[in-house]
Amino acid sequence: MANNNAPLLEMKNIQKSFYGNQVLNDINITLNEGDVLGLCGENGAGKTTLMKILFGMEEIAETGGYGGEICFNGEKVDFKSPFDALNAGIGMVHQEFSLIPGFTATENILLNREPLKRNVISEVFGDRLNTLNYNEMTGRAENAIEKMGFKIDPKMVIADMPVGHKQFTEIARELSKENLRLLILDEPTAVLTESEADALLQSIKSMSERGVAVIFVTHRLEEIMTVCNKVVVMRDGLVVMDTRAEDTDVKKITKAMVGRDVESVDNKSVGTDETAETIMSIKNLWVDMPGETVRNVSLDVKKGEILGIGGLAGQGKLGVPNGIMGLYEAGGTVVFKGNEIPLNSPRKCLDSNIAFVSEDRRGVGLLLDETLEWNIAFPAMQIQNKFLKKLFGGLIKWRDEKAIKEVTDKYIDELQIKCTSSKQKAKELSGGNQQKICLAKSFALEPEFLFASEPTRGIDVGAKSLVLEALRKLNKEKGVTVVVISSELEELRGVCDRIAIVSGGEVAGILPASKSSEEFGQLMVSKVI
Amino acid sequence: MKNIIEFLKKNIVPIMFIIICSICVPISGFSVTYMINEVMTRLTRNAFLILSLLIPIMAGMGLNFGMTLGAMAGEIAIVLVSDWQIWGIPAIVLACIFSIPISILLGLFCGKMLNMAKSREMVTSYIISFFMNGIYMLLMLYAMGPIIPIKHTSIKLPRGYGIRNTVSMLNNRQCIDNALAFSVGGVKIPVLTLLIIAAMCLFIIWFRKTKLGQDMRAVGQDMEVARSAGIDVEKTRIIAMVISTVMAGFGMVLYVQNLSSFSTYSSHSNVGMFAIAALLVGGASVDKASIGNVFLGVILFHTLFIVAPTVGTKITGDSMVGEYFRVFISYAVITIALIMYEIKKRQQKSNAGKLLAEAQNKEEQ
Amino acid sequence: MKERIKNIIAEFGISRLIIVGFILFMFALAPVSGNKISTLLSNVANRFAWNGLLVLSMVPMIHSGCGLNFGLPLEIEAGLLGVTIAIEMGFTGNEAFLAALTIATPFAILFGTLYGFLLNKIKGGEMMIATYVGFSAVSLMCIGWVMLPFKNPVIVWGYTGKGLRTMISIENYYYEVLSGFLRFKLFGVTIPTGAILFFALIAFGIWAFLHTKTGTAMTAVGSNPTFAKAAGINIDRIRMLSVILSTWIAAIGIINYQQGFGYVQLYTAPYSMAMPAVAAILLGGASVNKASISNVIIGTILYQAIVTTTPNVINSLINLDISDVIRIIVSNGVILFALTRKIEEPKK
Amino acid sequence: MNKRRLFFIAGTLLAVVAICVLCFIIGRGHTLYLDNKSIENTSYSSYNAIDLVYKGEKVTTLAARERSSISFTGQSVTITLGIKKSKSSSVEEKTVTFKVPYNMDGIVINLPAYLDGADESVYMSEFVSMAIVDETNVDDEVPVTDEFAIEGAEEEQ
Repeated sequence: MANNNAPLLEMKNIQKSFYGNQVLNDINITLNEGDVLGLCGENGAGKTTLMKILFGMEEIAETGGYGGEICFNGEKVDFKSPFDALNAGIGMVHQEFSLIPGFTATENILLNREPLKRNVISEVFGDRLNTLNYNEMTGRAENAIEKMGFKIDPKMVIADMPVGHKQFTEIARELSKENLRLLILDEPTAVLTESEADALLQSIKSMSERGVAVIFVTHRLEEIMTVCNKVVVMRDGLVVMDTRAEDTDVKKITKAMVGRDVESVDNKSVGTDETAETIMSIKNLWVDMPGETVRNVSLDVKKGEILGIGGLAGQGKLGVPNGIMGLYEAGGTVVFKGNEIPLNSPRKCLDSNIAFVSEDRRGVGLLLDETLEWNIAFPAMQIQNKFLKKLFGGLIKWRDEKAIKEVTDKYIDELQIKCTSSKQKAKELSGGNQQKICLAKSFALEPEFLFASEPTRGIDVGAKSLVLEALRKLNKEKGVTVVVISSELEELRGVCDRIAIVSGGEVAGILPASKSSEEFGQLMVSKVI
Repeated sequence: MKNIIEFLKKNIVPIMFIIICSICVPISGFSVTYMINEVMTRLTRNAFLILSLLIPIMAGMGLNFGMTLGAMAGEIAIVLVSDWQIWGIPAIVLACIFSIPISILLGLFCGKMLNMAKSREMVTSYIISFFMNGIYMLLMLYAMGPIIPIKHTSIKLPRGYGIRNTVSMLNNRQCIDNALAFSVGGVKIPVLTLLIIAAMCLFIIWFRKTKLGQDMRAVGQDMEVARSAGIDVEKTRIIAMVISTVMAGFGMVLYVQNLSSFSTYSSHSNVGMFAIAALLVGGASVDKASIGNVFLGVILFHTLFIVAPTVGTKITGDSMVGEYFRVFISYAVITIALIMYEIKKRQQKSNAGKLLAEAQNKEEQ
Repeated sequence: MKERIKNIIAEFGISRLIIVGFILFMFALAPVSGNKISTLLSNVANRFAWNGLLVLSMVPMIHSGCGLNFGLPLEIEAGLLGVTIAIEMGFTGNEAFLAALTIATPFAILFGTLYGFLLNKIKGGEMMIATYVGFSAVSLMCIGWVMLPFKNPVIVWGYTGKGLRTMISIENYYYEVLSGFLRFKLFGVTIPTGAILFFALIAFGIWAFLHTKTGTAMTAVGSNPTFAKAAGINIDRIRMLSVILSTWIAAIGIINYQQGFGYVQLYTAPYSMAMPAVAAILLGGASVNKASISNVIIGTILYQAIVTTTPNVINSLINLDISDVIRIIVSNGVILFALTRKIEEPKK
Repeated sequence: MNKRRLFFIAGTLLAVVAICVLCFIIGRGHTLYLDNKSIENTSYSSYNAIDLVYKGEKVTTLAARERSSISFTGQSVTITLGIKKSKSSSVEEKTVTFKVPYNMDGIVINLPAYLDGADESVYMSEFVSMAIVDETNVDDEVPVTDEFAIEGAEEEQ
């Protein structure tokens, strides 16, 4: 064993950039044996990327590797793949389950590490024909479960297990690896009930007593206080707090997590005049969108305002626009300008002049193999019969190529879209320009009401300010009511009049944009399920 | 009540077949012993072939329409062995041994191709079977004789090269069936063949317990999770395909030894299609099949197969209708099974919405 | 200059270059093997006229994302019904052709709606199920041909007087009604202008349709269904429309094929119609979710060239009837090649 | 591929090869043609009648100038002959064994020569099938390619 007075894990000045924007700069973390480190921070603060670097995920190497040094057990290491990390003794439980549904808990815990018995045939045809040693497997699985502390039935098939048990099965799987020294848990309690969460905290404590260090990534600050002995808070790729748990409390952590040094946010918004009539009112909306489930949202949007919807990832804010626009199964009532819009049908919303800029640019927002002209003109053509020549008295609606080219060129210079020509294929453009195409697509519909979901995610800073400016212009000059959904609180405070925070699939509260970011931070973590 | 409907929905195809058979058999007027005898011979003839379909289903590659490749390997081996004038059980043993290298080669090719067409395995294996049929004909019609020495005129085409349309199996007909056969009340029970089939079933059960079998089951259910656990997904799928092709090769040799002669250029494609239809009639689905499905399927499917022509003639007075009805039933069965598999796959996604709605009004109360 | 050649090759695809090279090699051998190039070319032109429409019927479904249409036999049955009923009702000569087309249309729409409804239920698994729906339909129709009450002695079996013949000669019906029309010789090569014009008419119809509002919607549904759904398009309705269109063209196509071929083939003939059409359109450069009219034209010419030139040339050279084997290998090889290409998912 | 595995694989391969060789030997099919004919200008003349019994079962009785055949697997064949030299003499039982060279499909034995003690070259000769090219099914030429298993029903499925 390496000299055991050296810390178990040292990450020295870690740097990482994705396509030009700096995601992690100069991260320093040290961890000793048996430590439980609580890692928290807003979405996009870089904590998931940091864990991916530690776990040696291929994604990191594919996007240009990372700067800085990692020492594990005193030796310098550079993990090329998760298997190197596993062999070195690092286990990771991801947010989405990686379990085989049809297998029992035992089979999952020992997947690809099953104890085998030799037999005649395997002598000739190779070890893969050794038969599984079932009772040894049950034995090993049982003591892994017992090591983990929460009782689950090893014989039960994963598919019939309650959600919480699946999480414990994964943890038991990592624990069943003898050489496990460090376990990374990525928001494990998001799917657990109260009692299951307490049991998890209990098992983390018993693990740390046995010398297994744990990095616990979560939004639930009380859990950090109860179980962690060290706390690290990250924001915008920087470590903003690194103290022992005793010296801090929930309030300080939230401030560090959310509070910027409040520079002057030029919020030109004049605030919403309460007297304006409600243009859209949403009552008990539920939306079944995987990863962004909306449970029970009721919200009123005033005419002519820019309403922001914020909140942490996975709390349901993206579900609201997708549900209303009918892209995901939804229920509840939505009244727009007095008449109720039936849900689950995009056509009805588009007919009543509501447009939607989707957060999934490549998947939903664009026709990657078609020209920019088609991308911009298509919705307007289909719904409002624009850019169509009527032939034989309207019997045949023929594409009016000239009008399409005109409107495309208009938006290309209005939004300064960098492209070779209007005939270029959408997939050849950069992220920022693709986002501008999606905006142009909605503008061409000349909507009265616009949902803009994560309009500035993953695009360069220049394009960001231009996109926000275009939204502000649309609202001011054309009086279009705009709802911006974004996980970057600062951006919302910069452009919106009021901001509603969605947490745990419900509206936690609505505050004017001028309120301090701590108050928003409180709302964000208030109802985190 | 709910799970009865569930049971009915899951096994709609076997139930439908039981009903059709129970109607057709009395109409056909065949005697009981005749029926049992016929079904027994077909059971022993086809069971091994259908069993070879189980492994690819377990490995998540769906119905292996490429099993005709294994059948071709079996046929090539049979032709070579009968040219060397080897008769009786030694001929069958030799044919099986010689079909192995050919099956492995074809299995590797098929496995590699299927890995390149993930999520479209069945259509690709279907096209591979035609593509390989072309190459098989090239080999049998033009390469046999000049390149691979064929001595006996009874096998060669009159023009001197290429293999005849039908190859006679007279000197090793039913050599395995008759080996330990005994007849009980007029029904011939080919014990040795049944033993071989039982041995194959044991192999499959044993295989599921091996590490390779476990890996295949894991890959079949979720490729990504299996890959993240360190299982070499591509290699496992190829091995599944190779084993299935080798088994289909053996199955074809067993199938052919039961007949007096076989048609070199068409019997492998028939065999593939009818084996899959029989398996589906037994209640198997595209992602789950058990040994029970195989035997139930063979009995039900072939009962109808025997009875259809006579019933057709009795009802419509035209024997051709019975033939077409037989072919229609096989295709219809495969269509229904494929459709139900696709619909079931899409169903799991849609009932999450109901839960949310219930959760909401639970909150209101 | 070198750059331009490079992207022409990439655009044209290496595999197709091999096949074109193979065909040119065949044509080069033609004089040596004693058949005139002009007869070979007129053969290709003739068969292009026969098969053009069947290959064209693939375009609407590939365009709308239903994948390669292996269910062609089902669609052909609609055409066959049209022909048999037209002859049964006593139409002769060229009116029989028009009668067949008009009668086939309602059947095509009926079959297309059922087929489209089924395909909408199983998005993603279309190709395999289409194959077996096609086969089930053909085997069902075989029973139909025997049982349906046809009386006209021309088409009914001579001795039993019940059930249709497998091969019905349309000698005195609409044989060569299109191919013969304005047929002319272009330095030795006979061009069946009538049939080619008919093909051009329908192809222009498709081209025009793709320029209309619904046509554009169909292209969008094919290239990114979620985008189309977000833009308010009723995906199922568009896919259904594409299937009905494809069924109608296939029905017309089989009737056009018969007027060139000279016989109506019933019972098990349609089984083997799907593969050549799928192979042809893939040979023309179409992919599993993108196909254009030019793919149809290039593909049909290339495919028919292989099928017609190889037997004449090789047979006379080394008197070996190898053409049937080559046809199987090439046509299935091309489909296999297309299926194993990675179609970039719209999400990637 | 450790030493132990190599040893096992070599063992299995050897076993498989042994099985093949064994099959080749015991499985090799031959046909034995027996003539009861006299050979010109030699002293051997046909017997009155010879019964052929193979594996305890009477195959046939060869009158003069008749030929019969027995097909069997393996390199040698034992048959018992019931010999009646002339019309009046009694039947004499005699069991004989013939060894067939591997490469010959069939051999012709002239019984009278053999029984009268002639040497092998006289009584045994290789049977060469007159390579009768039966013109009957010349239409074999066109291979029946039933690509879609449509005529599936024709040979008993």
